[in-house]
Amino acid sequence: MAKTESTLKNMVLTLLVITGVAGTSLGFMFELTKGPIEAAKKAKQEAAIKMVMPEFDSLEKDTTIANTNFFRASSNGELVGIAIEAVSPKGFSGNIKIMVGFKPDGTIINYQVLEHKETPGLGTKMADWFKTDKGKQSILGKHPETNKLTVSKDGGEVDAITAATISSRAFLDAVRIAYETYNDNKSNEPVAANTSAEEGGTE
Amino acid sequence: MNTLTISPSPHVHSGDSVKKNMYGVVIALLPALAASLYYFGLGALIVTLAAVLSCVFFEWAIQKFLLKTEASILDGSAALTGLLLAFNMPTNLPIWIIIIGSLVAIGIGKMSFGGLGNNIFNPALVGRVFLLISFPVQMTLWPEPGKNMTAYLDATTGATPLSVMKEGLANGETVSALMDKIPSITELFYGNMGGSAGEVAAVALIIGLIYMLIRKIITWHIPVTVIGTIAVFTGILHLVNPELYAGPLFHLLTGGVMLGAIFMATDYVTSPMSNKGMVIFGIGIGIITVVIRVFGAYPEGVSFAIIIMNGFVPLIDKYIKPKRFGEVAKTTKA
Amino acid sequence: MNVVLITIISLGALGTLAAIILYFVAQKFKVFEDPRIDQVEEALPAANCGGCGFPGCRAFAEAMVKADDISDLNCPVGGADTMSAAAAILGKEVEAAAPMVAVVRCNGTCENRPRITNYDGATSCTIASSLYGGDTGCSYGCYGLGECVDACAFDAMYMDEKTGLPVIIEDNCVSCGACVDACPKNIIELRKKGPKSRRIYVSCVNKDKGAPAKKACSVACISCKKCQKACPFEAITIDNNLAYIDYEKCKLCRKCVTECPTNAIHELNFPPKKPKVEKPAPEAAE
Amino acid sequence: MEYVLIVISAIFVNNIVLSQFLGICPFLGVSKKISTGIGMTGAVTFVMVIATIVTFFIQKAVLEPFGVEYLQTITFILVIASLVQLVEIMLKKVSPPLYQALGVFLPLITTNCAILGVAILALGLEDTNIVKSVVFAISHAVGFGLALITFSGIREQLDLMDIPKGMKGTPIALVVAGLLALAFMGFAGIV
Amino acid sequence: MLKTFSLGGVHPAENKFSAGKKIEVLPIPEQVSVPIAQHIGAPSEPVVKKGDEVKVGQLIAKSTGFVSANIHSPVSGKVFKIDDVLDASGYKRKAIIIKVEGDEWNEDIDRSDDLKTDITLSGEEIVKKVGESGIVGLGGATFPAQVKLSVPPGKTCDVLILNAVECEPYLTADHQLMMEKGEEIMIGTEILMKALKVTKAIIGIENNKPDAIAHMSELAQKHEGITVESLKVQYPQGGEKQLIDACIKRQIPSGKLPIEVGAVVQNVGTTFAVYEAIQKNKPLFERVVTVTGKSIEKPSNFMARVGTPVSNLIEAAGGLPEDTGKVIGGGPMMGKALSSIDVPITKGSSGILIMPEKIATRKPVQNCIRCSKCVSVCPMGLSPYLLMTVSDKAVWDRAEEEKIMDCIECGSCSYTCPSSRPLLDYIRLGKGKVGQIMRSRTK
Amino acid sequence: MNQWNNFSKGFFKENAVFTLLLGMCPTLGVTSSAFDGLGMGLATTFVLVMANLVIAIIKNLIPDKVRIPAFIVVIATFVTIVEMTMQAYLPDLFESLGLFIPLIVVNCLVLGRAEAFASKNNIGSSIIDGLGMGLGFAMALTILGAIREILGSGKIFGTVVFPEDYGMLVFVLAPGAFIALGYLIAFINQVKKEA
Ligand SMILES: Cc1cc2nc3c(=O)[nH]c(=O)nc-3n(C[C@H](O)[C@H](O)[C@H](O)COP(=O)(O)O)c2cc1C
Ligand SMILES: Cc1cc2nc3c(=O)[nH]c(=O)nc-3n(C[C@H](O)[C@H](O)[C@H](O)COP(=O)(O)O)c2cc1C
Ligand SMILES: Cc1cc2nc3c(=O)[nH]c(=O)nc-3n(C[C@H](O)[C@H](O)[C@H](O)COP(=O)(O)O)c2cc1C
Ligand SMILES: Cc1cc2nc3c(=O)[nH]c(=O)nc-3n(C[C@H](O)[C@H](O)[C@H](O)CO)c2cc1C
Ligand code: SF4
Ligand code: SF4
Ligand code: SF4
Ligand code: SF4
Ligand code: FES
Repeated sequence: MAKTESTLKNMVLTLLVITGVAGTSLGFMFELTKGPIEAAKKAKQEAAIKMVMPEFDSLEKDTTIANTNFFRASSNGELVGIAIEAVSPKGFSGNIKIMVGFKPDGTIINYQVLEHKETPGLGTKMADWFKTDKGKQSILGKHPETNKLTVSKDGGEVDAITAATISSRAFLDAVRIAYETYNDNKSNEPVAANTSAEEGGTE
Repeated sequence: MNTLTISPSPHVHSGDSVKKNMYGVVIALLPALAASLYYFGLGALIVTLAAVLSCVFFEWAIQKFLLKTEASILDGSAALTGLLLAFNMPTNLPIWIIIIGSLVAIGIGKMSFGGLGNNIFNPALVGRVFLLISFPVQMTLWPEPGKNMTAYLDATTGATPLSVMKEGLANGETVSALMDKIPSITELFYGNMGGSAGEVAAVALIIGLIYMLIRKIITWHIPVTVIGTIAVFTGILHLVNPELYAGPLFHLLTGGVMLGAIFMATDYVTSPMSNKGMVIFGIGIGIITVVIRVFGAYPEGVSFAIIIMNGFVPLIDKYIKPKRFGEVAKTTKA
Repeated sequence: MNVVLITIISLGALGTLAAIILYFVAQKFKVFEDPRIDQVEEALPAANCGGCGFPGCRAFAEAMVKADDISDLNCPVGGADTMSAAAAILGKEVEAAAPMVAVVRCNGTCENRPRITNYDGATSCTIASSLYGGDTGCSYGCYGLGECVDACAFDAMYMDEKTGLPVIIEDNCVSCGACVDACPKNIIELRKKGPKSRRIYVSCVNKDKGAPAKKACSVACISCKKCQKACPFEAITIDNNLAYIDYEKCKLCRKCVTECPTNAIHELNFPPKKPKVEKPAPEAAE
Repeated sequence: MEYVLIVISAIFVNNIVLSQFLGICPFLGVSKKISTGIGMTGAVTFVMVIATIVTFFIQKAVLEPFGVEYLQTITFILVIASLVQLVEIMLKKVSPPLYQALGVFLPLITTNCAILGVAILALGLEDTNIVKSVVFAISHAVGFGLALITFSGIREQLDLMDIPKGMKGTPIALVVAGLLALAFMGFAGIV
Repeated sequence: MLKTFSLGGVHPAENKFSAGKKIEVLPIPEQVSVPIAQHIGAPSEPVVKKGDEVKVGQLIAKSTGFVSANIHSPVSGKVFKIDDVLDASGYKRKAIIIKVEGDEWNEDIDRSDDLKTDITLSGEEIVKKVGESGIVGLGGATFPAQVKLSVPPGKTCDVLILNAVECEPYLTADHQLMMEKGEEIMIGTEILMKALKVTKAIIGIENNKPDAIAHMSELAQKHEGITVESLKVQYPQGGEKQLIDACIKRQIPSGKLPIEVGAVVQNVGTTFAVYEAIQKNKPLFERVVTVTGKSIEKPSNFMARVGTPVSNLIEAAGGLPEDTGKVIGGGPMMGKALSSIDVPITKGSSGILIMPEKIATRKPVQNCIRCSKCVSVCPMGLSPYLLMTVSDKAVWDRAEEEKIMDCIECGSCSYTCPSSRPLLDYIRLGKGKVGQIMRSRTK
Repeated sequence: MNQWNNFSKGFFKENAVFTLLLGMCPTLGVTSSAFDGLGMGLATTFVLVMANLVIAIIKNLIPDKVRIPAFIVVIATFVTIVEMTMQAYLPDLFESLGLFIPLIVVNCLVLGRAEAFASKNNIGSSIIDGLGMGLGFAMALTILGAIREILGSGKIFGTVVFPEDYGMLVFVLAPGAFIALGYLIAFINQVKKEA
């Protein structure tokens, strides 16, 4: 079994061929998976939106607002909810990104944690904690204007996740940001046409 | 004629023994135990007993069934580990958690390395830190001193001065305002505050220190450097901004500084061998403690500081040697 | 298609670049290292025991590659197979070294050698030997503290609790000589494994004269010279009041064994002796 | 200040070995002696910094402009592999003593996750630029070194002790690594 | 504050039972066996043969090198044989065995008790005479004295230090010698000063011998250049390096000799022997030996002839007690356990210590708990726990790095260790191996 | 070589994790649950098999000097394929495995097998070796993941075994990974010795 020798020609040729083949197959693979990847991403966002909104038949993304995703959902032409993505940098280890759904009057419908790097078992509990109707944990159905949505340690009316006050603060901070965004932009009304959920979902 | 015994010199021994040292430390801890019973009552008793008994049991069981070596539980080191573990836990900790802590301390922290003398990290602190991270909720609920002396699990809970300080500062309050929310310095000195079983009463711990120094169980190097470093470091921070950083007295008298500096950093097995090494070790503990307390997520950093420095002990021992005889003159190496 | 094209081009370019750079650098910075060292090392048993006299297998491999004549080099652990394999790599020849095995030349069991003092120091023969000659009247014999056993990396030794003497497990012994070096009393010797692993040796190292030797230990060599006279092959020499059997000369006839009045001469792996039947045959061929 | 935070974070808080699980193989493999630990640290630092610089430019000059970021893995690893080999060949010739010291570690580095990991993570920094990436890489290398050298110190000491038979070798090393990681968790939250 | 050495040290119970006991002259035994290796260095060469008649003080074995010593007959009688006998080393070694007949001394020995104060010999002659008289260090190391007195070229000596510390517990030989032969020691000191060409001599005495300090200080006033230094009771104050450190605050560098710092140390017993050799022409064949122990009937100090069996001394002190577990030649810290009480006394025997069985056996060894007590007591600033471990695991290069060769084998570490670890046993083992390695390297 | 041995050695005798200590980063990094461990293990197996296959085919065509770069390109290609596929069809798993997917490239196990086995053996053996090694690796990761999951959060493959409050959080975090693996290896060594 004669091995190919390490001459310049051989070396270059080998690597060229290998990289070439690799490139070709990767390129095609990329083309192939491009669609599904996008779809998966979109599906995830949609799932989040659906989660934090009541039933709706049309969804529209407000592209006028910079730096965030802002969706209006309506049912039968009537605005039923607003979903807003918000990020707080105050997490225990990095940013916390959530999506909060508001009723048109500002009451919190539901939320979904999108991205975070909090400690498993501690900060990660926020995914359910603030939805659980136990003690003063839940923020669902609360209104940031009338309810003081900070942790009880800081004088608010929400129980922090045990042993994860920092994450809880950050989470509530993100809720606050979401609400402010809502406040600043809810007047941008009216919304219009029957854009379908599929179309409005992404850029 | 008698059969003569032959052995190399020396033919006499000081009579010092492992047991004497270990029980010496236990005796030195008695004032702190008394203080703990005084402040926390039943809970302190239960926690201490549970920890000591389970540590001794695990040591015995592991030696007997896993390592199949002769059991050496009578030397007192396992009991001491149990006692110190108990002193590092809130007095309303459920017993099953204490048992896990003891298993970790003895099983992972000590016996995995081959038992007494071989471990790299302080077993009691391994146990405590393991619990702290595993059960952050239970490990940070502190019974209030002097209240519900007969209650165990359902004692009223309060905060430790350190967590009050940490929380308060995080919320932008000032040190002077917060100092009013915690007991006075004298009360801190006598131990009237929330905290782990054995750490609260500085005065009792200092009595223990004096006892151990007199009996020559330990030397001054580690306790003094740890306490000194913390005092100096927090003193400097306090001078820089008295409203953002609490003063040295506050830091020395709260939390586990005294317990750690006197009883845990001094653990023979996990501290350096040379005096110079001990000084470096002590300074390291002091600095890390303050860094964690002031800048980190945890209100308290002594335990972490000690086990972090435990990790550096082999390096310290390798590079920092005791002063050698004739070294001064040996500048020109032959 | 665009992406695919870019992919191919950028990857290809990178690959080519890497190849070219690697080629030129390799050309410019060429260093020669004998690849045979690696090969030889691979052929060795990797026990790193030092039995060959070199600090570890790699050093031995280097020495083999460098040496012109490898006849004095031997890896006792691997034995002849390994050596010929290694030699084959180098295209050299080896003479098969005779297989050896360790023997303990002391039979001073508790029964044979009454204890007169009581040792209470650290468990180390070397330490004991710096103090005194031993617990018994014989200052040449084994201390029974097992330094040799600790030295053996091949589990070929153990201390016999009853006799207080080390025992060699023949099958495990690779004749590395670690025990020989470890024993402060030079009690252990590497001897040729005779045919069928048979051997005869004087199991005593006492250099005292007959009377004190016998007094100290009932199975001591008392240098009575009977064995020397009995040996038809002049394999036995007596020096310093001690008989020694040269294993090169010994033909395993076993004449000396019966001669020895103190049973100091041991035989190993012979079939049980039929009572009183003398075999004149010099070779114990069976 | 930002740089200080990067440094502290990389060395203590998010130590690459003890909390990010990168470069574990060399951490376990070449930590039996302090001297080899130091050698490995040197080699890793060297390659990590160079690799981070080169991959930074590849990312910014090739992958991003052409929109083929998905080739990150393959291009980076190709660069690292070639780089390591390059360094090895050159070192052998240029500085044999240094090669003696570092050489044996070099081939191990190709498959050291820490190098590729840091190269990729460096691009994830906020407002990343080349200086920041280099600082990032150096700090991670120091963090790697800190963990490795401390660990090898401990292992050297363990060598002189009588560890129970079942725990000897890898098991006890892993437990020590675990306890070290436990200790380092104390730094959590500093940045 | 009393002077003492700068690092480490311990304070074992002193137990000086034989203190104040007058030196008794031990009856001459029926037979003596005089080993030919009684000193550090090459064994001597016998110059008599079986059947020869010898007188007390007659040369019977000749020095065989620079570091070696003459041996003189301690008795008069007939050489019975030259054979291997068990000696204090625990091995059979060559010895000259003499059957005693009468007590006839060489004529040129001055047996009177008169004090001879003027030193007639020159420095060089003194050194030569010391050599001829077979004088070795009586402090325990038995190093030939004339070697120490011959200051090597290029070095200078500016102070003589007399080692009268007797820091070993139990032993009182030097103490008693000072009390009874103080004047002679003073003159011996002057002789040594003359030989070394120094003008200063310091006598270092531990503070647990106040009578000796007072006595010697008084005598010293009459002798120019001699001072007495009272030292803290701390073992190993008598170690040469420690003593120099304590008295003149100079530390001998690692691997160097006292002369490096301009000092020579001699034991008081040696000094007395020098006096007798120079002024009375009497070679070294007898010495003061303490026989002591907790349960011995009559702890005593004897003037005994070299070669006398240890059993004779024990008999004279009331016999071997029932509970004897160990017989030690020397003190409890550095002495050597004897494997038989029939071994002969040699020039280096400063004491015979009988230990009851109960304290003679060691406690079981436990793991090192890294208490660092051994480190803090080591007078040489070593790390005994580590030295033991590396010796046990045979990591010789590390042992050398950790300066195992600096260990003076004082035993403070083993004495202190709460885990009863045999530290010094293993350190000795390591020293042996490392010494071998180092020697093979220089070859 | 006996193909069954060749296949089975990866599970026990030469298990990458338990005895060879290869691929430790993913072993520790992504085993906070049994499912993640399994996913990672299978992804690695795929890469391992494919890489072994391709390398066994082209081994003789590659000059020595570019051997490593060439091998690594092959491996990286498959890794990227896995990465994209997973992103498209298993986005959740992709997210929780995070950085460790691209890092399969540098998993010493993959390159190690390529170097040590595939570059010396024929195609069939190489595939079987890859499969055995990969599945052994997956098995190890799953076991470790299961242990950590159950100790850390009282679940196994997401099924609750005991309430989460009784779980020891450490086992989900970095230190627990090391410790659990340490004792697992000690245990396996013991079993092996007795076997
Ligand atoms: C390893 C580690 C992980 C942690 N993770 C979190 C976290 O995810 N979220 C959080 O708020 N705090 C986290 N903490 C911080 C502590 O749990 C801290 O005690 C707590 O945030 C504040 O205490 P409290 O909530 O009991 O008031 C973590 C600490 C450590 C050491
Ligand atoms: C630990 C130790 C303790 C010693 N103690 C004494 C002692 O108490 N008295 C003494 O004369 N020599 C003692 N020596 C011996 C001295 O170091 C030194 O050898 C002696 O004083 C030199 O004098 P010499 O040659 O006249 O014996 C001791 C040695 C050591 C190592
Ligand atoms: C090989 C050797 C050479 C020595 N040379 C000299 C010397 O030249 N001058 C000197 O004063 N002492 C010399 N000594 C004696 C030592 O300094 C020391 O007194 C002797 O070893 C006994 O001391 P000790 O009882 O403290 O161990 C020498 C010792 C040895 C072992
Ligand atoms: C002064 C002193 C302090 C000790 N401190 C501790 C300690 O903090 N934690 C512990 O587990 N054991 C401690 N011990 C006991 C003992 O050293 C410990 O069990 C060993 O670490 C186990 O190998 C201490 C012992 C002494 C003498
Ligand atoms: S018995 Fe001796 S020669 Fe044989 S293997 Fe063991 S150490 Fe080597
Ligand atoms: S043969 Fe030698 S080494 Fe072995 S036990 Fe006997 S004396 Fe010790
Ligand atoms: S015997 Fe050696 S190591 Fe021990 S204390 Fe004395 S000088 Fe130090
Ligand atoms: S005195 Fe004993 S237990 Fe203490 S450190 Fe030294 S050897 Fe270890
Ligand atoms: S898998 Fe080996 S270094 Fe990460």
